[in-house]
Amino acid sequence: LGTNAQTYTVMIVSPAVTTSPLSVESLVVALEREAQTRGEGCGAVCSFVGVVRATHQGRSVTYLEYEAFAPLAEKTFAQISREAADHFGGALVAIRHRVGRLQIGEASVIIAAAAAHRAEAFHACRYAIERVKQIAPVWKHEFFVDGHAWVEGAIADPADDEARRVALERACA
Amino acid sequence: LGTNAQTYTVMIVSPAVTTSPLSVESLVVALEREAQTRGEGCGAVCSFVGVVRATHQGRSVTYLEYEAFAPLAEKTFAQISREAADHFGGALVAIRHRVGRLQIGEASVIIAAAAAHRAEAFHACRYAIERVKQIAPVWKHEFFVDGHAWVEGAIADPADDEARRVALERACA
Amino acid sequence: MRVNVQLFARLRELAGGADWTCEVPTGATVADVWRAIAADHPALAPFERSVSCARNAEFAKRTAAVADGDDVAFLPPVSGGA
Amino acid sequence: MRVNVQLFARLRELAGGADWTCEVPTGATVADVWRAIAADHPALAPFERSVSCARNAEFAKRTAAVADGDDVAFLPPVSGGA
Repeated sequence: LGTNAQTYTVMIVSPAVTTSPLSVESLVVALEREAQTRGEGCGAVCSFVGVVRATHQGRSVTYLEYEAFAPLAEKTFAQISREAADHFGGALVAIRHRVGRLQIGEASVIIAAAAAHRAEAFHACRYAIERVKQIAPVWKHEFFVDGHAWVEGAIADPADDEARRVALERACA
Repeated sequence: LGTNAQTYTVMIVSPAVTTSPLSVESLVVALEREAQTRGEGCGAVCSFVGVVRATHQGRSVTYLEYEAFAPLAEKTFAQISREAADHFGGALVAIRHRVGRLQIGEASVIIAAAAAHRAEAFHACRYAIERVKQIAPVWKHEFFVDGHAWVEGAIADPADDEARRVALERACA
Repeated sequence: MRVNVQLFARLRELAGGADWTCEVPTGATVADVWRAIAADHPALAPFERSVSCARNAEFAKRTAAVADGDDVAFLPPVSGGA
Repeated sequence: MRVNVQLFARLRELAGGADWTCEVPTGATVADVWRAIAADHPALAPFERSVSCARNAEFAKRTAAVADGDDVAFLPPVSGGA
């Protein structure tokens, strides 16, 4: 299917890690165009937007800062896209993560997945966000009225087959 | 949760059935804003875009026309949004369907679902597209180089509990 | 009494138009309206088992009563959403 | 030999900076680089078991060998994507 080359074409439209506001429309349009260059194009695009919430574990959040190891994050997103294509019929997946200061209600991450059929598009998109949470070198720093805290989640290990199995299970259930 | 009133507020941003091109961004932004007016806002928005494909069952499609019974379609979309909210933790769901002539690669339907957590957002969005296919009074007319054909799928019956069960099963599996 | 009948998609094409009126007796149901319009347009008959019905832009059962001036719509199997 | 060390997020804060250099013997591994930077910055020690590692902007196992001039990065548990 030449999925890697196609994913790369999508990747160059905009940087995968950026301080600029994220646009789901431009990502969806880029994926649709890319899919058109393949044989019959995609019939379904599923997208996900992660939005900064006003509270975390009951504490009121003033704003957030995200930090990333950008060159590794870009490679990690490309790997996740390849995994999703392998699992879900060549689905085309693009991932963008914002860094820097974000206000409540702003998008921190957007993912779009294009596939011939809707089941693959939904599964590929969900799989991708699960994998981003597991292995992307990105950190969330929460600022409250009375302090701040780094959020520490998963120990990133892209080679961990068990984590990948969990992501697949969540994508398909 | 007052879900009905909130769904209505989203509905009035743009008509649910329209001859104009559909924008996933504006729907996602409208949902996010709406969610902000609730307590803690949404943390996840899942969206779906159905795209006109170049082929159908091996035949090459030149263009499509969609027809809808618009006043009933709007009520049906509102019912689907209420069902999704009931099943998936008050998720906020908006549905738009385009009618008239569509070219290959254009969006025929877009759905956005906002929820506190990503599982609910994905499930509510998938549930909504399954229900649209089951019960929305919308018809696809395919035009080929050498003829045309109406597509006839499900017999629309909003009160059919078995159809609703199938949609739930697909949303959650 | 007289009811307005709306046909969509392939039903509209088969009948040669979207909007019709039918005379039905007082106490008639949606099913009676279907029989009247199908009598006027025999090409509709094959949809007898697959048609969905609406009364005044709400889904309706075939057993629902209709009133003078009602809008009764008949819908072939649907195919939106993709 | 000398390697460049990059620290992120809470590790960066605990060490008081993102970019460091460490002297390690020829044949050293990523784990040896960690021990060197943690010796310089004892506040990093609690991350011994939870840190992920990269060499030249690729994920690396702790047993991976490093070469003179390599960039070695240490990553606390991640929290992107939401």
